[in-house]
Amino acid sequence: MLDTALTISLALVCLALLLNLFRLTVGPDMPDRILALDTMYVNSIALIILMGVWLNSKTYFEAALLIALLGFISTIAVCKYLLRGDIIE
Amino acid sequence: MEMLYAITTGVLAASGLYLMLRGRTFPVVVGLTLLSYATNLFLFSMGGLTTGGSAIIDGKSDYSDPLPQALVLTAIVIGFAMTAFAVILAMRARGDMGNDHVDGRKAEDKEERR
Amino acid sequence: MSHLIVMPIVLPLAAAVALLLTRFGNATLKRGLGLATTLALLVISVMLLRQAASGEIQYYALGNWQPPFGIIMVLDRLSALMLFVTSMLAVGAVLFACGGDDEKGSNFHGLFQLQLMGINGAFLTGDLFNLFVFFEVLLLASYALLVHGGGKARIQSAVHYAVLNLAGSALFLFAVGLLYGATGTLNMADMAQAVSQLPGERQGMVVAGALLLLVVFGLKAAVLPLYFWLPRAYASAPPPVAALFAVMTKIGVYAILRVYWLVFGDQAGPLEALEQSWVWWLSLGTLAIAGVGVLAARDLRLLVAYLVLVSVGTLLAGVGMRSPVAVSGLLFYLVHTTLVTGGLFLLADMIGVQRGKAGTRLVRGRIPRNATALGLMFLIGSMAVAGLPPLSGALGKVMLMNAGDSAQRLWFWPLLLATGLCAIVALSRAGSTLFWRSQASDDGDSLSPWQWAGTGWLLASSPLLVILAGPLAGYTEATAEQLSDPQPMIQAVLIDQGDAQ
Amino acid sequence: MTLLWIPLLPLLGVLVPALTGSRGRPLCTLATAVLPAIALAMTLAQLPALGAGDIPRVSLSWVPQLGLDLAFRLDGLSLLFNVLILGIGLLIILYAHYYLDASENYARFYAYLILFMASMVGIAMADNLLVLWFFWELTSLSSFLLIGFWSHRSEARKGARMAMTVTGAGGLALLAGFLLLGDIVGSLDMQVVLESGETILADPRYPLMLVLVLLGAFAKSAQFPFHFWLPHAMAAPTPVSAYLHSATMVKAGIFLMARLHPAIAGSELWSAIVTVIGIVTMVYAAWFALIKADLKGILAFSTVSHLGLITVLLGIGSPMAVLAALFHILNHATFKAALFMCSGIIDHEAGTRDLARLGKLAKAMPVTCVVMSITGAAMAGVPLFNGFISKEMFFTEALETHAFGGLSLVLPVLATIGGVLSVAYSARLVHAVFFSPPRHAPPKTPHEPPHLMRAPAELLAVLCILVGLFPALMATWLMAPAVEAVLLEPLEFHLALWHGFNLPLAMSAVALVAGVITYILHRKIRQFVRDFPPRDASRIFEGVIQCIGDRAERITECVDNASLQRFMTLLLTASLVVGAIGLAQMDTLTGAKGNQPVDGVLLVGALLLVFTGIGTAITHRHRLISLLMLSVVGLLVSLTFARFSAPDLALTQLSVEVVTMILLMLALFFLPQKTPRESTPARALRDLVLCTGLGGVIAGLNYTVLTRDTESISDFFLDNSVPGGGGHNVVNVILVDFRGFDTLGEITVLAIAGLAIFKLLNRLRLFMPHSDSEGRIWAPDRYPMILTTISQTVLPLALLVSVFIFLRGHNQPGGGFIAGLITAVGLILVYMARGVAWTQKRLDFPYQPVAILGVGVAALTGFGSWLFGAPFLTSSFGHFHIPLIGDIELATAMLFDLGVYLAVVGATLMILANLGKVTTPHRPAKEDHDATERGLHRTDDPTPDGKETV
Amino acid sequence: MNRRTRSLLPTPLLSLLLLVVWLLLVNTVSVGHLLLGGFLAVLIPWLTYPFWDMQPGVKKPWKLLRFFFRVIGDIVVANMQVAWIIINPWRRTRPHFVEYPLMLEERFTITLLASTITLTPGTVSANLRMDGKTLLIHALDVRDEQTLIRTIRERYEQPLKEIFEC
Amino acid sequence: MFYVILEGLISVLLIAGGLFAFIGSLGMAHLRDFYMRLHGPTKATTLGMGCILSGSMVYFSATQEGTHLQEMLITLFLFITAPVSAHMLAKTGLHQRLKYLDKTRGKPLEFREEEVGDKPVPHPDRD
Ligand code: NA
Ligand code: NA
Repeated sequence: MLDTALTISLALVCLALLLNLFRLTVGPDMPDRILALDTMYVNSIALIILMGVWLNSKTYFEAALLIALLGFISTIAVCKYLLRGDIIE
Repeated sequence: MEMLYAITTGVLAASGLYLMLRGRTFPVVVGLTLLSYATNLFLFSMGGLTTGGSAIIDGKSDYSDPLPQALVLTAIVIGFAMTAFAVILAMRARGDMGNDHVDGRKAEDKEERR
Repeated sequence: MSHLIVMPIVLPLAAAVALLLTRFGNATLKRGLGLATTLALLVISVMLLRQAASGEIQYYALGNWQPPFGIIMVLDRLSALMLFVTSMLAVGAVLFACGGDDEKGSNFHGLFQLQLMGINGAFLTGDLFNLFVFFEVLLLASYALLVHGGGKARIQSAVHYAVLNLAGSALFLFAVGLLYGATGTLNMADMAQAVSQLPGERQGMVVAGALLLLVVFGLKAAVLPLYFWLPRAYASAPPPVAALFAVMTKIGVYAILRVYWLVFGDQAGPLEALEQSWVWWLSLGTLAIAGVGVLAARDLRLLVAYLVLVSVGTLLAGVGMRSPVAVSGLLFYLVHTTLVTGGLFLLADMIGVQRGKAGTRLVRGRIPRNATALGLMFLIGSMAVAGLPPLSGALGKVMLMNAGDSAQRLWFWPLLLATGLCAIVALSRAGSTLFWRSQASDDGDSLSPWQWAGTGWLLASSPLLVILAGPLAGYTEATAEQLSDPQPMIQAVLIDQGDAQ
Repeated sequence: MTLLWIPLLPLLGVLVPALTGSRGRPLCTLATAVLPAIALAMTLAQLPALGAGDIPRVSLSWVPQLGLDLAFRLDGLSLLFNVLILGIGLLIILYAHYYLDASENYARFYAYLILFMASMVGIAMADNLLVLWFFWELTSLSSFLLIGFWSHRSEARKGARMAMTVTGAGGLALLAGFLLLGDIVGSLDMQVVLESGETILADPRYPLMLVLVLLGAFAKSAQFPFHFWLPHAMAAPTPVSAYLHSATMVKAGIFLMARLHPAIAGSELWSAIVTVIGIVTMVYAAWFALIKADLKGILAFSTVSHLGLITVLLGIGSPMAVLAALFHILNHATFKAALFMCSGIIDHEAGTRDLARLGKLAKAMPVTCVVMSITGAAMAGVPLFNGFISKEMFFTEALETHAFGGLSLVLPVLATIGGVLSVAYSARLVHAVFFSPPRHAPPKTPHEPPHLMRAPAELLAVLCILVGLFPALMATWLMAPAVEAVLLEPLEFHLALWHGFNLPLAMSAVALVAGVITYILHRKIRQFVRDFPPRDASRIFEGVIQCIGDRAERITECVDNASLQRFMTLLLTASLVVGAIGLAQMDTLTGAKGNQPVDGVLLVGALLLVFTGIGTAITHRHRLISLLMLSVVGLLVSLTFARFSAPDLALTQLSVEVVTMILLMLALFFLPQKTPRESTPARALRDLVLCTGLGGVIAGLNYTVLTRDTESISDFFLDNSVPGGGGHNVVNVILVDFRGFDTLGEITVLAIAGLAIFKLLNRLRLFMPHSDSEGRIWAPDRYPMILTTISQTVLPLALLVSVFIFLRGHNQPGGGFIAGLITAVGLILVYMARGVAWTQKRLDFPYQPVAILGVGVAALTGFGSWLFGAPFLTSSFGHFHIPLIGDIELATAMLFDLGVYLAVVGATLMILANLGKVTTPHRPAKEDHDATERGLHRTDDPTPDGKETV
Repeated sequence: MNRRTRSLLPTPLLSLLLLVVWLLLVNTVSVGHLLLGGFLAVLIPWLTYPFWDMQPGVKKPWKLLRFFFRVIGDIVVANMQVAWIIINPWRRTRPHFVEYPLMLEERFTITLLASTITLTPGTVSANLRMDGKTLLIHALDVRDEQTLIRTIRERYEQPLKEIFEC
Repeated sequence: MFYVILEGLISVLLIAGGLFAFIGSLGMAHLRDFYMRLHGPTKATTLGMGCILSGSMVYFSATQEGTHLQEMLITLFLFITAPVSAHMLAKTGLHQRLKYLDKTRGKPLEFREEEVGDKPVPHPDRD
């Protein structure tokens, strides 16, 4: 049961990632792409956590933590870039 | 899986190299970064592709090869340093030359002087 | 265990840390520290040279992890010689820099020491990946030093130099990866052994890895299709940096010698000498194109840069001959050309400074104020670099001409002699333009005694090399012999395989 | 050992003028003359030994590997040349003392002259082929300096360079010839070479060797077709012409042919080449001597002609011919040196050397007139003067040789023609200067020069007569050993003025009569010649050199077009080729291990990677989009690392990726936002093919490795990580312990990057758009409130996570590097949210020391192990039990990792914060539109004088 | 900026958060980690203290707890609504830009409110005006602007004001 | 039995998480304007994360010794950061004056001409 659930969940997250890719590619505007990127970060966390469950390993927890922390900063940076050009001013 | 991995590495390398052949500094730097991703993937895979075998000693028997990982770590850091230098150099070049062509050319005389 | 072997790396590192801990600071103090460290390096390299001259191959296991598992620094005759050349060159460059070039930008002395650390590390390491790391250290330091003082030409040439070398670094990693994937080791001696037992199905991997490495080393050495970064980078670098750069191409030459004579030596079976024909033909091409470049150069610094390229072609031709006699000759020539071209870069700057607006461009200008002394130095440097007797270039050239079989001579001699003639034509033209075809004038910046000392130090090495030619040739001959038999190296490094610490 | 001093003394003598130059000319002259005089005396002192049949030799080992010994000999040939070189040299010094103007740098002149003298002595005495070559090239160099002595004159510079080029090229050919010769013989030792004549002639490489050696000799001795440089060398001061270009240097080539005569002469090839070249030179040059209007020009061409004569004799090669050759060397040196000196005196006193402006000087300069008449007669081969005897011998040999079989008459006829011309130009020389009226007045009123200036020429003239009258008495002592040295055996001969009525005498008579007639008719001849204006060799030479230079420049420009794209293409092509070669050697791509099955997640991951990777390339003209794509690639690469059991890599890649993004965006702000479309479709296609090829090769290689099992050294690390390194995370233990040295290098690289970037940013002023690329003015909200608020929460959390990641790195994924990046990113967030000024006020310390300190700490850990007698970077660790807290493990590797942490934090912030600072204080409130349109706005231009510091 | 002296525990709430986070990170509650976590919970705020604006103290901790759980509940409900809107092919959305006049004054609480709004009922706080007086909200599906404002005011802003600003 | 329930719980959490993550991305992919697309990821995805993380917590607590609450941290981080990302994105969208559906009611200041300030000037990079 767990395996099936895991597979379904993984499949859904993968689909989500593909949808993100779609939005990243077609835009149409920069904020759309950034949004796609940001969502991709979050979906990656899901992917990593699911992988941890799949492998029964907690080795990947930090990676997820880091994405949660750093993905946001990345998004902020691009937004700041579009808003002000100079991201550190 | 190995085939898929190799193709991915090759595609990343090819994309990076294509960018490195462009005539403006920024795409070159981006290409450089992309190429170093490919390099890292390549170097990493020299120890084989292992699933669920992090080289953290905990009584398991099947570990991935830790040496390429350590090498890639070093390579990532060095790659970062180099990218940083390259992109700032690109900035400086633009500041000094007034354009961002890799050869410091004016935008007017297009590159047909190959 | 003697820590002397690792000193050429850690001493400049320590000095650099001390120099860089404050961004600004007492210039005199920094100069003193930089100079003292460089001189200490010279002393150390002489001591190492004497150790290596005994013929024993020693290694230093970092972290006390024995090879092939840990990283080792290997001291043999070749590495000792390269260290010596580097420190000789560095002394001249630092002396010169103290004349004021170090103050034209930030952190000169610290970066210079880091560059030395990288160079020395590249010469000492016995580990392929560690070689990559030191390549990066020396490259990044060289990028930083190249842009020292700023200016359009420097920045522009730095863009080319850096981007090409960055691509080269990526290729290096591919090559190291392949070789590790095929042989399962990174220690070069161990790799040599692994290559000797290589299953046939892995041969292609090793060939690809080895030849990719050749591309990388060829890029550093500036061999024919990959040399393009060199002329402008050398011509635009700040003088002490350009002088130090004289050894940069030699690192490529060294790396080719090291890797291919050890890993692809006579124990490598079908893979033995797989670089040879490539190096040989490309070196000849380099020689030809460099000769043309020498004739074409309309600027003294560019001229010297192309002369460096000539020396690269000559050295690599020696590598391509792949015989101990040739290696002996090329090492002699290497010592000579490194020091002399280094000195010429410094001299070119001194001349340029005194010629005012004309700079180093080979056009009518005013005669340098110190024309007699500068002219004498120019004469010595030109003779040496063009291979005119009785200076060291002639000896080196003759040694290389003596090497090689008749088929090789058929190509090598005419090319070498023709480029020699190109050099004579170009240098006599340059000299007559700079010192004769100009108006005398009393103004022009005065030169610092440091600059005289640095240039003099390097140019004086040429006559000195002539006087000491016998011992030096004896050393290089022994070096070539040591290099041509990889077994002692393999045995020395891999005595107690299996258990570390 | 005394032998060694003979070449060495003049060599040391180079310093004498330099040292005494400031003490006045007389002293300097005297001092300069001392050492050569001693050397001459020492040379002569060897006569008895020579007479006894000895050949004094001395040899010092120099470069045994090369067969190069510092070896000298003094046989008869050397003696003859030494006497000429040193003897005439001394006379020239005396002459030059008067010749040079007061304003001229006589010390330098003397130094050059002595350098030349020393190198000539070296050539004459060299007992090793390489030593000979060394001195040979040294003569080229010193002659370059001497010819260019009046460097302000264009013709002097050109002449010097031409001489240098021609003789230098000859010297290089000679070197090749010598090395070949040494190879044939197996030694560079002169004696061995001389005794190996048969071996040499039999060797298949002989012809090549001979041609190379003769090239050298001909170039130096100005033989046709290399004769052209010599007349232009006359731009030199006359003492130089007298010395180098008549008496000595040009004889070096002759000397060489004589020296190697036993070894390389004696073949048909030798006679053919040498004789033909010699005779052609002789006649050709004599013709030009006749039609030249410049005093020194005439002498120069006559010199070439006489050298041709000697060459012919050496080509004939019979013992008597050799004797004649050597004797003519001596005679020519005496009369030609004197003639040059006279022409110098005339030039000096009359202010011109142009024959048209000279004339009727006999009254004003009677002594000079006499001297010149005597020596001119010697040159013409008038009986009673020395030139007559050797010329007579030449005619004899020309008649007796059978070198050309059926054409054997050609040689005597040409020899006679040469003689005719020789008489004609000699007559012209003397008559035109001293007796016929000038067409234009000379610039100065001529009078006799100081007595001592005349003395050398007078002495030489006397010698001409004495030798001419008593040849046996005057010259046998020199000639006998010299001939023996060349022939390697003594020759019985008797030098005599009178040989009876014979054919040679008739030829001489014909030459004399016809020569005088020719002179009388020479105006017509010159008129005739003037219709074919002679081309100036120097102009042709310069033209050729210029043309070669231009051609070289064009080739260089064409090859090296300063285009990075081309260089990169070449680099990549080279890689493609070698990679493909390797790949082609694989029998099968798929190895024994084969493929593991693919799952959907992998497929999607690969799809995303491929898509975004290609996307990055495709969208590169829209830089920000490309950057976003790149960011996704980075994310997916770290996911890949995680997927394949490399959590440390995943963490590192993630943090580096974010920092890289920020960095690239910081930089992108100052760069154009879009890339213009510049690549032609063909170009893009070419690049595409190249990249696809290389990518394919990389993929192929990757695949071959992946599908094979490898025995690697990794097991050692897995086994020893815990017992030896005290850590469970093997990757981390490798980084900080097993291969800690790599890591030390790596953080050094990072620190250097920081320093380099600091350099690059220093005083960098860049255009700052006040609107984005779509023309939107930037949002007014610099520091969005919500962002600022959140940043102050995130920073402590980031720091906490850093500590966590750092502390566990040794046993679990993590470590100093990642921790450092997290800290840095946390601070960067604050920079982004609150700006540089605000942050800097609260974080008031420079980052450079932090980065350097990190490197220092890591290095110190390394040095620390020295205290325990262990190698650099040897780690140690221990478990400590603390009550309440439990077991904790402390390892020196952690200290090392701390260094890494500090270096990373310092370097990253150094890079990013410095970059952030570039604009901040100078950001203009609003750009002016002009600047915007120019596309460039600098708040202050970098100073043009290069004082801009980086 | 140095209105407060650097006390040992300048921001107790943050320190507590850090301690909890630390224990969660190491996933152990041992004495050693309590000590280490405690040390870090003191050290890090002390180090980052200059980066803090005035931080409002929590006046009513239990109210905070209640607020917290209410928000959690709202998140679940609201997210399900949004999910439904997304997947419902016959959806009828009524997007709306709403200017929300802020009552709160502290930066910290405003941020909390903005975040809460984003996480809960079909709204995203799109822009906080620079004067800090109005918040622009984009709502996915609202019938009436005033209702939305009132809901937010009552459900989130009022409690926040009570917890932190009174 | 307990484990079956536990397994069921984990399965439900994981699937729900996957579903919400998917729906969030779906919304981002197919909603009609940027401001609407913004809602998907900020809401559904965050909730999805919560579900998956809870599932993971339960899973590890069940299979490995000890309780595993680490995943709460990720949730916490996401709850802290996601609104800020969304806020910044929205700000950016407003700044770029991205089009919104015509039926959207309310016209924020950002879209009113008089608020935009200076007339846009051509950027030098603009072709
Ligand atoms: Na680690
Ligand atoms: Na900035």
